[in-house]
Amino acid sequence: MTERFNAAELLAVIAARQLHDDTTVFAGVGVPLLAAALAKRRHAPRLTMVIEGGIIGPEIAPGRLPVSTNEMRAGHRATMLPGITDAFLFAQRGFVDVGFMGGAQIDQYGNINTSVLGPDYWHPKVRLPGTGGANDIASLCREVIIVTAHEKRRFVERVDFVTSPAWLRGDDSRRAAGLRFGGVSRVVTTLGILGFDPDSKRMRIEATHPGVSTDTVRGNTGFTLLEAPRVEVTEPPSDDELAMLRALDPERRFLGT
Amino acid sequence: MTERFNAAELLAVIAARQLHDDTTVFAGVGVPLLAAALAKRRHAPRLTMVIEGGIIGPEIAPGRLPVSTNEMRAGHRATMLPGITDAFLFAQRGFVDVGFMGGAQIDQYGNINTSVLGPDYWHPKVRLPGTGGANDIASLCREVIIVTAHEKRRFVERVDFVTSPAWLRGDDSRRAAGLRFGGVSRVVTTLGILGFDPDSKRMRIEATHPGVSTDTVRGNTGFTLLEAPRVEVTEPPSDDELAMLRALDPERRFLGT
Amino acid sequence: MGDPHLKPAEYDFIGARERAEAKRKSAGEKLTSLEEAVARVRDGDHVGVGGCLFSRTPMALMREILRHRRRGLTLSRNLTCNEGELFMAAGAASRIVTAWMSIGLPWGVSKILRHYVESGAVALEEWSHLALGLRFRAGAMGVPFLPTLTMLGSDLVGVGGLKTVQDPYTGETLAAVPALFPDVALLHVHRADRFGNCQIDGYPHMDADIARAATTVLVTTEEIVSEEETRRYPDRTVIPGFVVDALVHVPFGSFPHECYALYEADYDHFAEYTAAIDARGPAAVGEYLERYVYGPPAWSDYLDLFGGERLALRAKRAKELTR
Amino acid sequence: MGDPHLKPAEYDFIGARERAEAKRKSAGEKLTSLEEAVARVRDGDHVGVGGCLFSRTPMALMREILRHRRRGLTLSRNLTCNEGELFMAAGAASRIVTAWMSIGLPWGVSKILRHYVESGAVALEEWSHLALGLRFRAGAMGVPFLPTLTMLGSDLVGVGGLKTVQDPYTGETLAAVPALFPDVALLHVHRADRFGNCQIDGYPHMDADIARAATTVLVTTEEIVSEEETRRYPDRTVIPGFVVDALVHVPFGSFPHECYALYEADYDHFAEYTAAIDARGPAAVGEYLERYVYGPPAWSDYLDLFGGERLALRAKRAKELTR
Repeated sequence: MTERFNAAELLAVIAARQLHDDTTVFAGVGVPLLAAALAKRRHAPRLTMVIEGGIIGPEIAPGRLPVSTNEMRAGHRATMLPGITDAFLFAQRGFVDVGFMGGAQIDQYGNINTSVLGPDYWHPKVRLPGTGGANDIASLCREVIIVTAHEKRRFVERVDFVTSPAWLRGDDSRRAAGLRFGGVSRVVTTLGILGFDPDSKRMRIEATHPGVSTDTVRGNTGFTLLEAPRVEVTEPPSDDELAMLRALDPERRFLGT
Repeated sequence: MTERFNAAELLAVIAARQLHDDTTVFAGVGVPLLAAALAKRRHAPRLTMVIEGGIIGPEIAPGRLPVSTNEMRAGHRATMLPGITDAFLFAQRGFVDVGFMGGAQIDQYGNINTSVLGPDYWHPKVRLPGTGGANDIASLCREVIIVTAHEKRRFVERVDFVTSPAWLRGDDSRRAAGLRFGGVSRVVTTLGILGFDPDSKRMRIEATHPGVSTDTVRGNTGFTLLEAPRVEVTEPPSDDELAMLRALDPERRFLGT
Repeated sequence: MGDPHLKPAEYDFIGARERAEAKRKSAGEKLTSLEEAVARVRDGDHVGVGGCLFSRTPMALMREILRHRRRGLTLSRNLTCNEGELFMAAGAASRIVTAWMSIGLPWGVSKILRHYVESGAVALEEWSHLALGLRFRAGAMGVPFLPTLTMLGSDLVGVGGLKTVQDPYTGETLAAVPALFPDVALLHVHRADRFGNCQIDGYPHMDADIARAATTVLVTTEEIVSEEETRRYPDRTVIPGFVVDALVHVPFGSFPHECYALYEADYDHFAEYTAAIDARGPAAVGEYLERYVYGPPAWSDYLDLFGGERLALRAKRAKELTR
Repeated sequence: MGDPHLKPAEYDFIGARERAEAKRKSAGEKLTSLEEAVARVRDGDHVGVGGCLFSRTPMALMREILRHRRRGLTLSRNLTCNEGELFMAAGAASRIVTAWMSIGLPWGVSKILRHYVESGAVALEEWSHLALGLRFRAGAMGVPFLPTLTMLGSDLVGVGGLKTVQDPYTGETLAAVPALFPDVALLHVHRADRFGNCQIDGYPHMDADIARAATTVLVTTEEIVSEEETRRYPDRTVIPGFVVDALVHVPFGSFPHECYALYEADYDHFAEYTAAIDARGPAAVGEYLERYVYGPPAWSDYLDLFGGERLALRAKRAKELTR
């Protein structure tokens, strides 16, 4: 990483590039929403954002970024407000192409924990806020992309609790559990882009950011990472991308300092 | 029946008396809707009408009686327009106290046929319009009241096709079929009021209109009618009731001549 | 023609989901012509029809489908009115999925329904009003069935091929109505922006569910509004643009049927139509098709057959009735 | 405190239906006071809470329940905010059914949630956002479960006691979320007439489903409108009067939470609240309860603690944000 941009900016730009025009994306507040907004302004003008507060097609106003999926800033200039249940039902029906997710703990199969730390759910060591819509996004979108800082404590061999299912225990276990659709395709991190082995569904390195070695990626991961046949190097955020992104968050509410 | 009122007027007045204040009623177009409107004006001001076109709380305007459950006259001054499916779901949830029904063929257990005449559904002797919401009203309301002209061809031992289930084959058969709630309580006809034996669920005479003998009722019925322990005589429509009713249909669209 | 007629493709939620995934879900331009919109309908398609009875029927789209001489269609609609008779008589529909069919009480039992169904030429698959509504809703939700307490115990069970399901919590048995995923949805709405965000006034019928359940969604609208207008009243939108494939601006697009608050149905026209059938039998529908469907090339030519005065009167009455 | 905590009474559709049948379903007057409305809540009740997170929370009703010192309540709400913390700290709620709990990202993970749940003092039963939404919807529909494709395969299955169901048509296995029939629903809406017909602007959250699922429905409204106004815009009504048991006119009835287009949430207040907890631990919530809940007798006294200027500023911002 150079000094031209910080970690949040890098994540937002790389995540934005994953989105295509004429598609729909389920985005939460913070970096995912910034990434979707950037994509829409830059290369995907016919992208539709869906927010779990029951909001479709909002336009995020610069300097008025929402802090929750259930507030007026999230609903700003929306085209439809169908309610929470119906917003998720659009995803269940197959109408949501991509879901963006974060996560406190992520395992080698892409499963995410945002519920509890420790072995006993009813008496947890740390009680986290819970799934919110994360489990639904992970279960229902055509494709899920995790966007997260790359830290060893976050990338664990086994999550304490599977809040949001990706490939479960690998191989065919997701489909066998009745999750007939979707799954996590990529994990965009501050060090690179991870994917999954098509058969075993174990996480693998698919790209690194410029100046980041695969060893650095491994060293910041709490389990053994596989490697794609060809590991790419990502294109760094352009001045253009960064300028557009920064214009969306002039107060640096989510992009940080 | 005297010359003070005709058959439709008699039916509407007697049906109206079955409705109580602070309740809800599912009413179709024609005499049932007139009966509900009369009840609301006369003794049940806090009655709410539900119409299967997805209409709640309409006020029927005199001279503007609807000919369909899906038209603006039916929705006149409604308080809510939830849509068709949701209107019926209110009934499924238990929020509709009474359902008014008519019927081409009615059997001794109150079952109604509005689908086909003849033994073969796929090649019927006469294809009738079908259930519409009748099956749902019969299945879902807390209580169903049939309102109909009393004719021998209409009251048949066995309907060709059970479009709308009342007590099915009597005894416990309605509950056994999974219809845990409701059922037909009364049949208001041009000759009297019929009910059902509490155990066998066979139809019985509970009241006759003034001047009508139980033999006349039997003679106009295509199956053997039981008799309630005490057969009452109904109070004839009062001048007041008739005046209010006639004011609702000054064009005699449904009250006839 | 055995029973039931229920077809696995109609409740196959996995196939329906795959088609939805493959669909281009765009926030872009949807405006096109009736002809281009209807070109997406294929022989044999299952066509879900919006509105109910003679309210908000997508008449312009349906007329165009008849003009395209499609064959072997299934029409599904909760209450089927004379548009269903036209499809039967034109040989366009071989199967009707509905809860009720006729124009309405004052015009009696449909002789056309009787003619085509009693002879076995057209199959009529009958579901209760709620059950059919739940079939569309299951489709909209992307699930293969919904549990309900309606239709149980009746002879409709066998006709539709209705199955039951045991509630895993209470052990009770409920009806399980199968999802209905139409190939095409035809809808007529009050207003839409050019990106296909649709708003409906008055009773919503089942259009929102039918749109979400279908693979291809064709919409006509009384009015095209700006995107600004959509964004000003987002809580009025019932169908999002990314679900819509084609949008056509067709004022009076439901005529001679009604559009809430905009125009009343033309009851005189129904009377003329049924009188002709009473006089000359099913052949009268053939004549009607020539005069109203195959004859006038454009929808405006069709409306000219009614005349501006007649339309204006219905518009005036609608305002009075919803004031 | 074993798992799962799922209680049969919560999905018993037969009992819920019997209670609905026994209910007085009146189109009559519903206006009353907060005190009289809340008198209908009993110790141990399952209370479904409308709005979502810090949007349209029925704060005035909840404050009144706390003032009535109810005990052993279960609160169910999709995203639970600091109102849930108040109920935990007051000893009013022993169980929370939710998908997520905290105030929101800027205020971090709730220390109150951690304190009460990690110790086992309060049970937190976690369902996914959609699953909980479908639980209310199943309740609203009067069925014991709804099929869905969410939550499968995750560890939430065991926590909630989620079961599966086999689709009788395709043979596929789906999740079956159990209905949730709350004893009481608490809702705050934009406008209602005195007969309880309720309208909501902006995002509707799940209020309509919660109202229909519950046995007793208590509503506060920002504005009381005439019956004429309801009948002028019937397509805006989302809860019919016959479902509502008590209605109270409470402007700013959701404050310090937001009400779409009317007032923004008071983020400064959240900051003060969490800062006090950061400084003094869970005891700070006790102090908060004294100051904001037990102290001020009437809702207007409560609002006076914030002051008119502060309310006016939030109202102004809401207009800007929804313009």
